[in-house]
Amino acid sequence: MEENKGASACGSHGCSHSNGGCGEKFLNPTPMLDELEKGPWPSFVSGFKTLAERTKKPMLRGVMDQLEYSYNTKMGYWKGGLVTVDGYGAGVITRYSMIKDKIPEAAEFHTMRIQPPPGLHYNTAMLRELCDIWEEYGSGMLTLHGQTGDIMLQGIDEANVQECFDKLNEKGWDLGGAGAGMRTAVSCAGPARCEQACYDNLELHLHALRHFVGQLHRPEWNYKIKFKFSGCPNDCTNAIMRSDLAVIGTWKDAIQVDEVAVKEWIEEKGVDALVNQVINLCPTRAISLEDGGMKIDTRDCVRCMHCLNAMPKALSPGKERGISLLMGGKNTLKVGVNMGSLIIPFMKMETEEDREKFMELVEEIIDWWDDNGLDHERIGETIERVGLRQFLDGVGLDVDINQVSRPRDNPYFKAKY
Amino acid sequence: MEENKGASACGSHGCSHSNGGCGEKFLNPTPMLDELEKGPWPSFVSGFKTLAERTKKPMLRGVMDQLEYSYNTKMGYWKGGLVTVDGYGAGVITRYSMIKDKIPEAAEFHTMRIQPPPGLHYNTAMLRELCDIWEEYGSGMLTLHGQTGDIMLQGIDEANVQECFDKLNEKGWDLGGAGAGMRTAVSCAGPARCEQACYDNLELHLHALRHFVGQLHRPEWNYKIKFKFSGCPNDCTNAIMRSDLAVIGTWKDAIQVDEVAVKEWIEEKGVDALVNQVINLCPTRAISLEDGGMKIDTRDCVRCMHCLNAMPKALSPGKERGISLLMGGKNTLKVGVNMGSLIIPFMKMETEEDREKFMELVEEIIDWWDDNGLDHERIGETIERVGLRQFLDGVGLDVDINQVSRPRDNPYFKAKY
Amino acid sequence: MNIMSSPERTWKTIESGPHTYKEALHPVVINNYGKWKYHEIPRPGVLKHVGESGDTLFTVRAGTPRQDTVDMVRQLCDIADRYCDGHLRFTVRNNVEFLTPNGENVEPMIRDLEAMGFPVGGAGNCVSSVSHTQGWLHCDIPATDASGVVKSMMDTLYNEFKHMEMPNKVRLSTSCCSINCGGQADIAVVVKHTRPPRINHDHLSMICELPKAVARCPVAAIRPTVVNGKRSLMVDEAKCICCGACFGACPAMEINHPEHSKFAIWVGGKNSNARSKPSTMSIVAHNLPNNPPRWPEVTDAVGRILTAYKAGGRPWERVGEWINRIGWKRFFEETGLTFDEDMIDSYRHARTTFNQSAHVRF
Amino acid sequence: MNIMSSPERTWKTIESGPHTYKEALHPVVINNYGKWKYHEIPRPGVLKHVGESGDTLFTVRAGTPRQDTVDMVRQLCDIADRYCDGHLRFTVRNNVEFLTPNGENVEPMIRDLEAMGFPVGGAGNCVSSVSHTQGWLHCDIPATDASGVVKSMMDTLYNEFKHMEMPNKVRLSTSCCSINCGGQADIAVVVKHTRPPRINHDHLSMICELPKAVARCPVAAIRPTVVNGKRSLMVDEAKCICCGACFGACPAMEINHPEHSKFAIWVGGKNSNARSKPSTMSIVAHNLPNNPPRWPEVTDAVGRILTAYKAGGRPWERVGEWINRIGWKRFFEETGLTFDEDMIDSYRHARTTFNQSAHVRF
Ligand code: SRM
Ligand code: SRM
Ligand code: SRM
Ligand code: SRM
Ligand code: SF4
Ligand code: SF4
Ligand code: SF4
Ligand code: SF4
Ligand code: SF4
Ligand code: SF4
Ligand code: SF4
Ligand code: SF4
Repeated sequence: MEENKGASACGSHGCSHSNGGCGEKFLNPTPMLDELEKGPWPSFVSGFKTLAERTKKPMLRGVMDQLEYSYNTKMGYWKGGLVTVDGYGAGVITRYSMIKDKIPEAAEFHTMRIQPPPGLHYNTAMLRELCDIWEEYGSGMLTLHGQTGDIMLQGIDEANVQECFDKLNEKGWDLGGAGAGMRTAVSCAGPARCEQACYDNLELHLHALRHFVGQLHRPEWNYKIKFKFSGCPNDCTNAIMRSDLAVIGTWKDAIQVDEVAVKEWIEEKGVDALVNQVINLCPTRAISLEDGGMKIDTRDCVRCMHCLNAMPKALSPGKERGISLLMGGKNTLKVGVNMGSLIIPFMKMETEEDREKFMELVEEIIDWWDDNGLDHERIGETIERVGLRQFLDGVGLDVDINQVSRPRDNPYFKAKY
Repeated sequence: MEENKGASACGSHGCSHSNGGCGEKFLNPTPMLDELEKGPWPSFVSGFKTLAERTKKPMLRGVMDQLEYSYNTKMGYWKGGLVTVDGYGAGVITRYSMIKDKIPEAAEFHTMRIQPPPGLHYNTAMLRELCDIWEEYGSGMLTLHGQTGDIMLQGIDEANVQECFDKLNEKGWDLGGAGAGMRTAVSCAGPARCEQACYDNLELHLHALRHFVGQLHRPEWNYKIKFKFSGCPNDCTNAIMRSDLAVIGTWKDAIQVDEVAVKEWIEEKGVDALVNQVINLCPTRAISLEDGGMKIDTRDCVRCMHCLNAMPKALSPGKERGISLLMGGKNTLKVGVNMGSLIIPFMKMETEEDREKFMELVEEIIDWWDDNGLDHERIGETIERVGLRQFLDGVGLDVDINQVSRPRDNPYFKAKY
Repeated sequence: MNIMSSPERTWKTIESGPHTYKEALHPVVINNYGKWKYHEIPRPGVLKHVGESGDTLFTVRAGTPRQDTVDMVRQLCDIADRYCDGHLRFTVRNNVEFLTPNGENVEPMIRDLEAMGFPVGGAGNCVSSVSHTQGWLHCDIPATDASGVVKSMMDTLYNEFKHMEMPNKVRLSTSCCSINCGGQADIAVVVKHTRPPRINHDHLSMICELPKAVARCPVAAIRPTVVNGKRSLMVDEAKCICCGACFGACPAMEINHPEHSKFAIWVGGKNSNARSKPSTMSIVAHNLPNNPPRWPEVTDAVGRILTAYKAGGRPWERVGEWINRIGWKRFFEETGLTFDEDMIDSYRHARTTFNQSAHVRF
Repeated sequence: MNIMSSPERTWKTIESGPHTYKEALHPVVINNYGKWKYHEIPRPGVLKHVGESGDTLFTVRAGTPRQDTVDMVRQLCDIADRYCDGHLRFTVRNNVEFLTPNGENVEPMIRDLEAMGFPVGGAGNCVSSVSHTQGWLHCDIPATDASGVVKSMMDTLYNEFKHMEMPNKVRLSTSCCSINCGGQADIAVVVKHTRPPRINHDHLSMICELPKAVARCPVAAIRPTVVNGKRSLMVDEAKCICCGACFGACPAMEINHPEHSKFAIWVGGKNSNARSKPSTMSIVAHNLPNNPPRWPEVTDAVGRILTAYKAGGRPWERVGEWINRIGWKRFFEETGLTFDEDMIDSYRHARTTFNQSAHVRF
């Protein structure tokens, strides 16, 4: 999709009305949308058009017409409903057009949320199967991926949903979450492709989402709950802000230092860079300059990752690895964006037993929330309303100074003594 | 009052029952209090006892007995009341004993709050006059100074209050604040004895407290309001936390640098000290190391005072000096401790007109508070409840990014457009 | 609830959860799983990971429109089959990644991808793809079309995606209502409503659970009422802060408006723990028009911020960290944006954003 | 209101406000007013200020009990007359300062002051005098006697007052109820009630304005009620957080208790703007007994904190800054104090104190 592509050629991917050459057009004119075929960035409009012209699916023409209409009126025209598959209570986001009298071809345009493999790792066989089924039953439009991690198969009629699902399910695909239950999760690349990974987040992801698969398909809690699994505190899944249960890798012992690689780094980049780009950026001044080299005081290190990021060849996470659990991340509604806060500073996460123990803990946590939460109240909101201490008491978790950035600054409490 | 003093000698200041030598004692035994005559720090108990034995004032015996009683029962026994002087509504803190049946000699033990000179500067003539009048009408006990800045003359009967006041007033002393009105103020040493002073806080203090003298003597607002005047952001009067109206000196232009003195400093203390104790402690990294010397980027400087404190000979506040006004400082009640927040980033404060302009502004501010505040609500609480923006609007002050540490992180507002 | 249950169904559901991942991993990944030693970024869009074993893995990253089609996915599969033994992955920012141990495959793969219109980049200190949302294409409550805004914005940032000239990574997001499914980012473009919802009293009682809608309002501005004899709701417009939360609960409380639904720009969101603690983002512009199909005002504001950051940020400083050093005053000066009274926090923890110090910048 | 108005009164009040200050200033002060250039601290308790004119001013600072007597003040005046041309001042921490341009006066003055029992010190990096409150001596709501606690504490810190061995200034305060008139400090000792108020229903209706007492409660735990036919108040004990605010409004709501009124220790309060922004203090110990006449438990806790700070603080680090660097975990380890669940904030802005990051210390 280089600058000139959309404007001149009729490539498989960049075809556009305005330039003829395709003969008779299946699509109606969409002059507003066509503006989005210009420019170097890949155009979703071009993609849609190519697909529509090839497959001649009326639903695609309808949805393009409705989108063009929205671009003109600056209003949206979908309303919700409820469609699902046998035995499930969620996973299909139902959309009926509010202007089907005007544009009948996209009267229904439901999305099937599909859980991807942890880490979004694929082989082409999997993806091709998925595409083939989706082209057969649905529109052929899809999103890789939704912000919660789902493959979103966008555009299907209610009549095709069950059969499409059956075909997908046969190939190992299952629906993702929606509604007031467990949601689909996201994992970063993890140990598969990252030297910073402090636990096997892909395996835990699989384990956890299977564990809660019932509550994912049949939502019954106060509100949604999301897992995200980041291999280290760089948090490449945005877990802290975007998930109620942020599982972030960390380590307990000292950072592993490859002294030779440190020397090489300094030789290459100089002491100034060491001071300005590493030492001075450590949030707790845990690193000091010593004889032109660096010395890390492990006691002062808060596992922020910065020095490891800056010197990936020289520094690695310690050997005693595991996870931190942060809870309560969510976006804006009602309380304003809430970052997850550290609840479990450290837990080993190596064996199947470790994972089971973690599942038990999460069960306890969700039970507490189920008992104490209000309707449409995320667990972070419940904790804030009821009190962090009460939450810890309720779940039977230890109090740890790492859970707060400071002790209280007001005397407004009644202790039990 | 050295270690051995209280225990052995009967000095004018450290006399104690337990060691005889004074002949017949005026005071009753106070074994608990006597424990506080031990140790090297000057003992208020010893002071009280000396005074009592010399003056033989029954009120002093009574108050010592009651204090001893409190030390035994671990309860206090004063209750409030209302005593004042002709035309005033405040300034005397009234105390009646709840155990006057047991200990009748201190049935009344009122405190007269007296406003000191700004900066707590005295000459001995002033102080001796004060002592003489106080010994004549009151107990002879006093506090230098109360936390709000008053000289507290502690221990007087209602019957003596007016006459004592008249005598004091004749010598230029006036009562301090109490109740829901303007309070006594505090100033640091200021330009009288400090090189950091960025405005004449003593003069502004005098001006402001005279301006509000009516509201100080006849409280009629929602609650108390306090001024404190610090010559610079070191804030030696704790203005930010302890006053509703914190007037803190600052400057607008560049820090004045005496290059020779900087060199001397570095020669004496070394570059390491320059880096570790000055450069690295600048909160905004406004200082950089350049050719073994220091360079301050004025645009990044937030006038924190640190580098000036560390190198007082070499660095001084800029030449364009004035004040910042911070508002809302107060202690614990209801909202938890509240630090004042920056409302006016800068105002010149050199001439009588500058001071008058400032008085007008403060009048406006108090009017707003009077209209919008609730009973027993400090102005900082009102601002928090009603909204900072609404406060600025109400008083007609400019919005300035310096008033906040960051723009809002939530979309929860309705703008006027 | 319309539960489909066709009698002729033969497949019995397996509640399998996520698709398994092991078969998706490249053999070199399996052999070095959990044993990578370090990585380098030899050129924009390319990562080189080296294992403790000495094995090497190259990743080529390319941008996609996120709103994909089966055609497009099959094209990507073709590349993966050609160069990567059939393995590929996607990033959390909708980029696609091709993994191969063969360094010689990198350059031809880049050529092929670019030829197909997929820009290679998005790694290291660049502007990566925009995490965004459904918009008019699919959501039931959007005020705009996220994909269109993103396409317009990325057209102007195309080179910033393909080169590594920023002080640190730049993450963008775009959301079509204030709920902000796109999440927070270094720079976020989010719809901001500016008028209270308009209530369709005829529909309300039929389609809404009234107490739910009432409970949804963060400032308790919604009250039950009766209109034309029917139970309905009313909004205290003085209290309402135009958040649109009620609309999510009750479609009869129409918050969207072709003119009054605007855009706000937010900066300084940071989720990583590197150096400074994660931080929420701050509003720096609002009342920008919702102007399809190219939203030039939004693109312009984002551009100003990036230009100033690119020029002034120090190595490793994320957008928010850069601002913390230079101060918000200078941020507004250098970007030409304007701080105004609406940007002063007035919500629950507003006090904690007041400048409770004499620290001041001139 | 008992307004005294004796007919034989001859003086007509002049509402003069503060006493004027100019006549209080030493001539060298007047000559160098606003023109001081710098200062040094030649020895503990002594400041040397140098003016742009070259003039020099020596200040000798000494501790006082704050609860003074006319005898004591006259003694101080004797010193000022002898060495300072009759000029002296007090500091905001109840220290007295003697100002003289004559360097030779410094040593004899120190000798005389020490001989009289006034320790010279309190300047520079030391523990200065304690800002404190009225206590049983005068206040109507105290649970303890601040002056006694302070005397006991300063006996143990005598050398820290007289020497400059701390990383930076250390400010202490002590307050006899949670209102904390002593203000916040590097280390503060403040009464903490642990039981709800006990209501004297017989007195309440007579001595209290009921609505005022109700309004005073920060958690709305007080409700009107009727007891024995009289209007009174009741406290919802589950809600009550034992703050004692109601007692200030209504003496019939007795909050003080000989056993259940305890002490808490707070650290890290900082009001200066030097380096870090001013910060409020945090609780680090509570449930310490109110143990007159020497309060050894309080003195012990304060001592542990100071010992750890003295050993571990870097130059210029105030107590709170030191803790921020080493972390609260190590603070508790090094002082032997214990972090407990009550120290987790539960008040209005509690969320802002949660550790919203993966930053963690082991
Ligand atoms: C592929 C991906 C994970 C995935 O499984 O999808 C990933 C991969 C890597 N991240 Fe990341 N990060 C990825 C999203 C993120 C995110 C989340 C996001 O983009 O929404 C974050 C948090 C952003 C935030 O704070 O809001 C993130 C914060 C980091 C950081 C910390 C940056 C910082 O200084 O604040 C590092 C460290 C670094 O840059 O060296 C990092 C480092 C890395 C490394 C170098 C890790 C490694 O050693 O392999 C990987 C290559 C980075 C690169 O692109 O230069 N990754 N990384 C994601 C690529 C997104 C993209 O396509 O652009
Ligand atoms: C599809 C998706 C946006 C996208 O294009 O990627 C999306 C779309 C919707 N979100 Fe979302 N959210 C999506 C990820 C998010 C995220 C990001 C994340 O999960 O990482 C967030 C922020 C994090 C969080 O969980 O708070 C998010 C926060 C919300 C909220 C606000 C929650 C809050 O408490 O603040 C709502 C409102 C609600 O649930 O009532 C919401 C509601 C919705 C609804 C269901 C609107 C509604 O109530 O009808 C949208 C349906 C759109 C549609 O037609 O498909 N969506 N939503 C994302 C889900 C795709 C997937 O399954 O992979
Ligand atoms: C005399 C006094 C003002 C007064 O008018 O009474 C005063 C006088 C000076 N202060 Fe102060 N400060 C005085 C109370 C304070 C207070 C308030 C308090 O003690 O309650 C503070 C704020 C404390 C806080 O943050 O809670 C205060 C924070 C400072 C600072 C900043 C310290 C820091 O690094 O945070 C400096 C700068 C310095 O130390 O070089 C300072 C510096 C100074 C200097 C060096 C200013 C000067 O150049 O003359 C004076 C001698 C300081 C010394 O004692 O070493 N003064 N100074 C007060 C003496 C109190 C005492 O007897 O101990
Ligand atoms: C005497 C003094 C303590 C001392 O020994 O130094 C004191 C003593 C009392 N204070 Fe205070 N406060 C004193 C300085 C302070 C300070 C510090 C300051 O001004 O720098 C504060 C903290 C700053 C502030 O203003 O918030 C302070 C915050 C309070 C409060 C709580 C205010 C709040 O909103 O949180 C109250 C309660 C009230 O006013 O209802 C209070 C109330 C009281 C009362 C009147 C108790 C009462 O309600 O009956 C005490 C009278 C004691 C007595 O018998 O004399 N006192 N009070 C100080 C006044 C002496 C003077 O005039 O110089
Ligand atoms: S979160 Fe950590 S482990 Fe996961 S991809 Fe990012 S840097 Fe690697
Ligand atoms: S990981 Fe972060 S906190 Fe730890 S030493 Fe490195 S930079 Fe400092
Ligand atoms: S506040 Fe500033 S001007 Fe006043 S005494 Fe302290 S350092 Fe000097
Ligand atoms: S006054 Fe403070 S902010 Fe300004 S340069 Fe000096 S240390 Fe930095
Ligand atoms: S941001 Fe709002 S409008 Fe956009 S997809 Fe999410 S819920 Fe729908
Ligand atoms: S838009 Fe938000 S604030 Fe306004 S009524 Fe709806 S929920 Fe309440
Ligand atoms: S702290 Fe409380 S008890 Fe002590 S003087 Fe102040 S108001 Fe009275
Ligand atoms: S002690 Fe405090 S919380 Fe308890 S009833 Fe009284 S005012 Fe309310």
